[in-house]
Amino acid sequence: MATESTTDFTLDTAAALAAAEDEGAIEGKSPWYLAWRRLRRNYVALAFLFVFVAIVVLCLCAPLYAHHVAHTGPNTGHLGETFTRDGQQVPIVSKGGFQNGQFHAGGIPVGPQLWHAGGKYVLGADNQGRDVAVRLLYGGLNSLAIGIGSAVICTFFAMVFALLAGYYGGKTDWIISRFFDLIWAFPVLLLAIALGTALSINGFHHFGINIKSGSLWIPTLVISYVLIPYIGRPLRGQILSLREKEFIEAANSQGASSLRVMFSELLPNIASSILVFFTLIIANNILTEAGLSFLGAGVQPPSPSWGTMIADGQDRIATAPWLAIIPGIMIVLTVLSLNVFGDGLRDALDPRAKVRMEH
Amino acid sequence: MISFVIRRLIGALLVLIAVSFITYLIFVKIPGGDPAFRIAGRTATAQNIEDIRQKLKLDAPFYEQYWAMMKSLFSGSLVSYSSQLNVVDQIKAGIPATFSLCIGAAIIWLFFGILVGIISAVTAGRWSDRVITVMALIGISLPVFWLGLMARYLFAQGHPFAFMPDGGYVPFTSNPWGWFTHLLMPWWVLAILFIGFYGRVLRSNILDTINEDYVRTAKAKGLPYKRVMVKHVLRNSLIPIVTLFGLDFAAVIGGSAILTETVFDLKGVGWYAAQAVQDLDLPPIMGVTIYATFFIVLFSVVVDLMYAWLDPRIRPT
Amino acid sequence: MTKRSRLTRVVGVLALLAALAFLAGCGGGGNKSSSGSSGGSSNSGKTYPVLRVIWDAPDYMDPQLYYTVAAYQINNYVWSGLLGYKHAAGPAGAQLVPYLAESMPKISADGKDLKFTLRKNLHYSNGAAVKASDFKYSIERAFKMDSPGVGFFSAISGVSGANGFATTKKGHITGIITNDANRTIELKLDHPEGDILYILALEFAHVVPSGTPASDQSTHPIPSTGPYMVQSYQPNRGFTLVRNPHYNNQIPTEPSGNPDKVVGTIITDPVAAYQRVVSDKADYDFQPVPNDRLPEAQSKYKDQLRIYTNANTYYYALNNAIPPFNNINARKAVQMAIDPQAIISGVYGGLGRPTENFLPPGYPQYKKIDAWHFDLAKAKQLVQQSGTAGQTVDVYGPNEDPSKANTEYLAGQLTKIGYKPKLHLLSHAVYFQTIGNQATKAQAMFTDWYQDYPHPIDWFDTLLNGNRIAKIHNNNVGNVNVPSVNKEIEALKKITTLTPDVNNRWAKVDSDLMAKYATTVPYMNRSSTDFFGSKVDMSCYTFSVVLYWDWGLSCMK
Amino acid sequence: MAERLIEVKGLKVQFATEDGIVRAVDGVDFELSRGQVLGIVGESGSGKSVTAMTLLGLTRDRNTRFEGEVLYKGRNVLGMNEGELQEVRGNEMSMIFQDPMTSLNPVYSVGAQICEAIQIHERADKSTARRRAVDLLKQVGIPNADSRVDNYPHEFSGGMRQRAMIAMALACNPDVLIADEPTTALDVTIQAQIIELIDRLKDEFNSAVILITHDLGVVAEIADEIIVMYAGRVVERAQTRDLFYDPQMPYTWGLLGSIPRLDRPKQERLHSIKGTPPSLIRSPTGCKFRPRCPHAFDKCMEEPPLENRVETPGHLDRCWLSVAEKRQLRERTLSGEEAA
Repeated sequence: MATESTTDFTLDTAAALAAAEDEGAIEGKSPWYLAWRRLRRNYVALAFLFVFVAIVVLCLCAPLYAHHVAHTGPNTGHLGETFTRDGQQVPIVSKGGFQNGQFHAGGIPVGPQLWHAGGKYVLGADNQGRDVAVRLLYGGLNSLAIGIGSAVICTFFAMVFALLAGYYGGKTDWIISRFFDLIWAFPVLLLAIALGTALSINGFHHFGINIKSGSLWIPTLVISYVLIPYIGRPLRGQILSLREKEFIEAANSQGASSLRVMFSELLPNIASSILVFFTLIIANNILTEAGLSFLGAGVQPPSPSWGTMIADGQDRIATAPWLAIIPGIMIVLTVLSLNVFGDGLRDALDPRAKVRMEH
Repeated sequence: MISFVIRRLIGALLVLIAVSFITYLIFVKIPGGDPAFRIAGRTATAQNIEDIRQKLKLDAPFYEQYWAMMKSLFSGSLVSYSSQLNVVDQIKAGIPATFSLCIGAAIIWLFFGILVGIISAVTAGRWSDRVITVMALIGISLPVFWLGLMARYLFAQGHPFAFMPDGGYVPFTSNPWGWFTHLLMPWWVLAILFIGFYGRVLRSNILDTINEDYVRTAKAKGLPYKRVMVKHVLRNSLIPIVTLFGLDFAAVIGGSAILTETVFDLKGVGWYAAQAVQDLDLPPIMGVTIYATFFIVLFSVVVDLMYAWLDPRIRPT
Repeated sequence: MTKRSRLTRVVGVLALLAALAFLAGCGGGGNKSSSGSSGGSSNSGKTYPVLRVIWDAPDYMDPQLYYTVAAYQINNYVWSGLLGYKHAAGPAGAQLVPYLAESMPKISADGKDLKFTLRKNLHYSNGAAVKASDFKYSIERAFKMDSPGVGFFSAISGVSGANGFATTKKGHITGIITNDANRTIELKLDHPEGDILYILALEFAHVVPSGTPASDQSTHPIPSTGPYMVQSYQPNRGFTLVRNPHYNNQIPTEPSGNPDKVVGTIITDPVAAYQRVVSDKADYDFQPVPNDRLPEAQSKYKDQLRIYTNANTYYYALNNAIPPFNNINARKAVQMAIDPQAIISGVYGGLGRPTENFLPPGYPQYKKIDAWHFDLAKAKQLVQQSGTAGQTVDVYGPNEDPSKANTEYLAGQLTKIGYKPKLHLLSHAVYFQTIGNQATKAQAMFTDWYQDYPHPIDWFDTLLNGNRIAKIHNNNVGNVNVPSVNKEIEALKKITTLTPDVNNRWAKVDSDLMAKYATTVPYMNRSSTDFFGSKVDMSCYTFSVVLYWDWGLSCMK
Repeated sequence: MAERLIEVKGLKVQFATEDGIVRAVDGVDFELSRGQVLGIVGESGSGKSVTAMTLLGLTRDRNTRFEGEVLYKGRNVLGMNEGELQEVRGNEMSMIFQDPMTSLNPVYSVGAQICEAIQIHERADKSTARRRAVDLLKQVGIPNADSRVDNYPHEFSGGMRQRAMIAMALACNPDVLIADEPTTALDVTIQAQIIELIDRLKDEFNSAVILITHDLGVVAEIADEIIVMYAGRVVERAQTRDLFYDPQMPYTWGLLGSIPRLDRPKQERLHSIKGTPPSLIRSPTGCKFRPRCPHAFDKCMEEPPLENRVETPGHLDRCWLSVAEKRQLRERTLSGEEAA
C-alpha cells in the first residue's frame, strides 16, 4: 500500500499537462495563440468586428464626407434655403406661416435624397436644415469617442484599483472596496444625469482641472466614473484568487518589487478578462452616452451625438421619422457588433468563461 | 444571523449618509441657482429674498444647510425650490406608477428571461439556441428610449398599426384595464433588455452547471432527466440570477427606469427625478437620490440574505 | 419638448409694476362700465355634465401663490377678487368689472383712498360667509407666505418701511380697514397708484377664508367664492373642479359656467396630449399642438383647431455694452442675418408672424417698421465694415426645444456672417438669472416677452430703458442704453392720457430703438393653438385677451 | 463460477470535437463477475474514466460515437434508451467519483442527496428513505449519522464526503460499484480507509467493483484483476499478482516505478515516465507508447496485438520485446539504473 510520501507522484504532473489540452498538435502554443485560433474560426464574431471597424472608419471619414460630398458642416443650419434636385429647387425645410390670413403648417425637413441631390441630404435634413448624414458621421465620432474614451479610462482605473486592492489587501483593499460599494450604491443613471447636468452648466474648474461646459470630456468622465466598480469588482475578485496561487508567492519570495509583481505577474493573468470587459463596456458606454444625451445631460448642442440626434428627432417622428430612426439604427448596429464580437472574444479567450458583465 | 443583518443595516445607513452628502456637494455649487431667488420669483423684493434665505439657512455653512435639509427631508417637510411642493409627497405620488412599471416589467423579464435561457441552454447549438442568442444580443443592444419611441410611434400614435394607448399612467384603482393597457408597452420596452441579458446569463450558467461533477453524480444515481435538470442544474444556475435580479430590480425601482418613464410620460419617481435634475432643483434631487439609494442598499441586504438562504455554503453560522 | 412659455405671465406681472405710475388715469376704465352687466354672453346657460381637459402643470393651486397661465386659466372661475375681468371675446375681455365688490370702488380725489362694499350673502364653497376681514387676511397671508406677488401691494399704507408689514409680518396692515358688519373695505395708499384696480384683480388679492394656513395649500383646496371649487388636485397628475354648491350666482358679473364638472389631466408631453384629444379621450388640449402634428391637425381636424396670436414679441437681445455688439453695424448685420420666415417655418412649424417691431401689432402705438430685410451677403459685408469679424460671441439660450433650436439657428447665422459663436444652453430654471447677471457677459441671447397689460411701458421701460440697467436681475438683458431714447421714455411714462400724438411718440421710440439704433433684433410674434375634441361645439368658442379660451362659456354638440 | 455481470467487447468511444475526432476509448474488452474487483489503471487521458462512464451511459452526447458492446447481465447498455438506463443507474450499477468536493451538490443536504436515489428507485417514502440514509451513513462510518444526515456537503471533511458518496452509491444495493479515482483528492491515511471500506462493503453488499485509478498502489490490495490502459487501449491485462510480479509492458513498469516500495532500494526521487500522453486525435503510428518508450525498436512502428506472451494464461500485453528481454530490461528499470 502506498501510504507514504505521495506528494511527488510524477504521473500527476503528466496528467495535469495532458488535461490542459488534449491536442498534441498545439503543444507549447501560447494561450493567446489558441484564442486567436478559436476566434479565427468564429466567422460571425469576425463579421461583426468588421461591421464595427467599418462604422469607425466611416465616422472617421466624417470631415472628408462633409467637405467633398455634402459640402456642409455638421452644425451648419440651412433654414430657409433650397437645394437642387433633378434641376428643381427644393426647400430644405418646408415653408409655413400665414398667407392671406390662412395658416399653413410647415417645418418639415426633406427626407433622404440618396444620390438624387448630388451627395447633399443623402439621409435627409433635420428641422434646422442640417444634413443628417453629416451629423450622423460626426455624431458617431462623438458617440464613439465617448464610448471608447470612457471605456479606456474606466478600464484603466478599475484595473489599477483592482490591482492595488488585490495585491496589498488589508486597509488598501478595504478603502477601495468601500469606494466601489459607494458608487455601486448610487442610482447610477441618476448620478450620471445629475453630474452631467450640473457640469454642463459651467464645466468643471476645481483641483487645477479646467473642463469647459460643452466639452466631450464631461460625459466621458462621468460615464467612466460611475461604471468603475462594474469592472473593478470582478477584477479585484480575480486578483484575490490569483494572489493565492503559487507563482505569485514564488515571485514575492524571490524579492520581486510590488510593481513588478503587479504588472508582470498579476496583470498578464487578468489581461484576457480586461480585454473582454473592455470590448463589452464600450458597447455599454455607447448606450449610456445615448441615454444621457437623450436627457440632455450628455453631449451638448450644437455638437451632435447619436443620442442627441434621437432626442431632436423625437419631436418630428410623425413627419420626419428618419431623424430618430437612423441614429437609433446606428447605435443598435454599433452596440450589437461590439456585443457579438465581445462574446466571441470571450469564448475564444476562455471557453468556460467566468468573465461576465454585470451591467 | 441577526448580528449579520444588523451589521449590514448599519453599513447601509452609512452608505445612505455618504450618498446623500455627495449628492448635496454635487449640486450645492450650481452657478446662478440661488434658490431664494427662484422661490421669490422675478417680482421679488430684497426683503422677500432675505426672508427666504433665512428660512432656508442659505447663509449658514454648507454642512449646516445639509443637516437642515436632511432633517426636513426625514420629517417630511422638505419642499422643492421651484414649486414648493412637498418632496416626500411627490415621491409618494410617483410610487404607484414606478412600482407598477417596475414590478410588471420585472415579472415579464424574469419569466421570459428564464424561459429563454432554459430553451437556449437545453437546445444549445441548435437553431432555436442560435435564434434566441441573436435575439438576445439584439435585445441588449437596443437603447431603451429609442425602443420606447419606436414602440410609441408604431403602436400608439395614430399610426396605421396603432392599437395601444399612448403614454401616461392610469391608476389601477380607477381603471384596472386602462392601467394594464397603458403599461403594456412600457413593461415590454423596459423588460426587453433584461430578457436578453438574463437569458444569456442563465444560458451560460446552465451550460456551466451541466458540466458540474454533481450533475454527473445525479445522473449516475439514475435520476430522470427532468429531475436532474430542474433540481440540480436549474436550482444551482438560478442562484446568480437571484442576485442579479435583486440588484436590477432595486435599480429600476430606484430610478433607472428614468428613460422609460420619460419616454412614456409615466409620472413616476424616475420622471420626477428627471424633472428635478432639469430644473436643477436640489430638494427633490436629494429626496429621490435617498429614496433610490434606500432601495439599492435594502435590496443588496435582501439579496445577501436570499443568497445565504439559497446557497448553504455562505450561510453565516 | 414644447412647453407653453412659463414666462408668459411671470414677466407680464413684472411689467405691471413698471406700469403703476402711468396707469393712474386710464386703468380705472372699469368705472364707466355698468357693474350690473352679466358676464352671460349668448352661449351662457348651455350646461353639460363634464369637460375633460388636458392641461399643463399649474405651478400652484393656491391663489396667493400661482402665476402661470396653466393655473390662471383654470382658476379664474374658482377664487375671486373684489374686481375681475369681463368674460367677453376679444379686447372687451380686458375690461374690469366688480366681482366680490358690489360695484367699482369709490376713489378719493387724491387717489389714495378706495372704498369697497362686499355683495350681500356671499358664501365660500364650504358654506361659510365671506367677511370683509377675509380680504385683509388674504393680503396679509400673501406676505406671510413670501408670495411672489407681494411687491404689488407695496403702496398700501403700513406695508413698506422698516416697521412695515412686509418686514415685520407682525400685527396687521394698517392701510386695510375692514368692517364685517357693514361689509366695507377701505384701502389707504401711501401714494396714488393708477394701477391699483388691476392689482386688486390679480390672483394674489383673491379672497380666502380667515385662518387659512399661511403655507402652500395647493393640495388642500381652499374654499372658493367663484362658480367652481377645486375638488381635488394631484400635482403633476390632474385636478377636478366641480360646481360650488353655495355659489347661487352670487357674482352676477361672472358667468356661472356651462360644464358641471371639469376633469383636468396633466400631460406635459404635447404629443401625448394631442393624441388624447384626437382619440376623444379629452375635449381640449391646453398644450400647443406639436409642429409634428400640425399638418395632420390642420388637414384632418381643421374645425377643431383654433390658432391665435396673442401680444408677444420674440427677439434676440444683443449686448450693446460690450464688443462686438456695441458697434451699430455689427447689430445691423445680425438683423439682416436673421430670416424670420425660416425660424417661423423651421422652428415653430409656421406658428408665427414675422415682425421688425418691438411692440406687437394691435397696439394703438404700433406702426409697422420695415427697415431691413434678410440679406446674408450684406450682413457679412457689414460685419467686415464694423471690424468685428472673427470675434467670439457667447450665445445664450434655454436648453429645451423650440427655444433651443431657435438659439442654435442664431448661432448658425452668426457663424455665417463671420463670428465665432459659442453656444450656452441652460436650464430654464437658471436661464434668466444667468443672462440677467452682468457678470455672465452674454453677448447674444434668446428672449421673448408676453404682454400682460396693453401698454408700451410694459415693453420699452422694462426691457429697453437704459436707466433701468441693473447689475443683477437685469431685465434689459441687452444693456440697451440710448440716452436720447431713455429721456423720451422717462417723459412718456409721466403722460397719462394716450393721445394720437403720444402714441406717435411711442411708435418713434419703437422705430428709433429697432431701426435707427438697431439695438435689438425682433423677428416674430408667436402664434399658438387651441385644439378641441370632436364633441365640442366650436360655435361657443370664446377667446379673451386676458382669460384666453374661456372654458366656462364652452358648450358641447 | 460467479455470475457474470459485465462483459465489454471491443468498446470504442469517439468524441467529435472542433479539432477532430478524439478516440478516447479504442478497443477495450473485459469481463466482471459478482464478488470480483477489477482495477483499471492508466494516466489521465488513457480512456479509463471514459470507459467507466460509458458503462453507465454517462458519455452519451450528440458528439459521441460508440462501437462494440457493453453487456450488463446480457443486456447491451449502449442500446438502452434513457428510461432503461435510469433504471440501471444507481440501482444496479452505481458510481463513486473522484472529487467528493465537487461531486456533491452544495445546495442540498447530504441526506437529501442520498434519499433522492432511494426515493426514485425504490419508490420509498421520505421517512423510509431518510432512515435508510442514516443507516447507510452509519455503515460507511460517519459518526453521529443521525444529525449529520442533515448537514450540507461543505460541513463535511473530505474523507467524510467520500464516505457519503459511497453511501449514496450503495443506497440501492447495486450489483456493480464503479469507483473512479475515489481516493485521489484525499490525503494518504484517508485513502487507505476508503479503499478498505470499499473492500468491506463489496462483501457486505455482495457486489462487484471496478476501481479506476492512476495509482497501482491503490489497487494492489483489493483488485483481483488489473487492466492497464494507454491512449484508449488496453496494453496489459493480468491477475493482480501476475501484474505486480511479472509486468510485461514498459509502460506498466513506469507505473510501478512510481510507487515507493519497501522491498526496493530507496531512491532519491521516484522516476517518471518521460514525455506526455499522446494525442488522441492524431495518435502515433504503431505502438502508441513508442514515442515515450526507452526500449522502442523498429518493429514498434507496427502496433503489437494484445496477446498472451508469458507462461501464465490470461496475462495479455502489447509489446514486441521478447519475454526474456523484457524481464532483463525491467529489472534495470525498476532498480533505478535507467531512471531519469
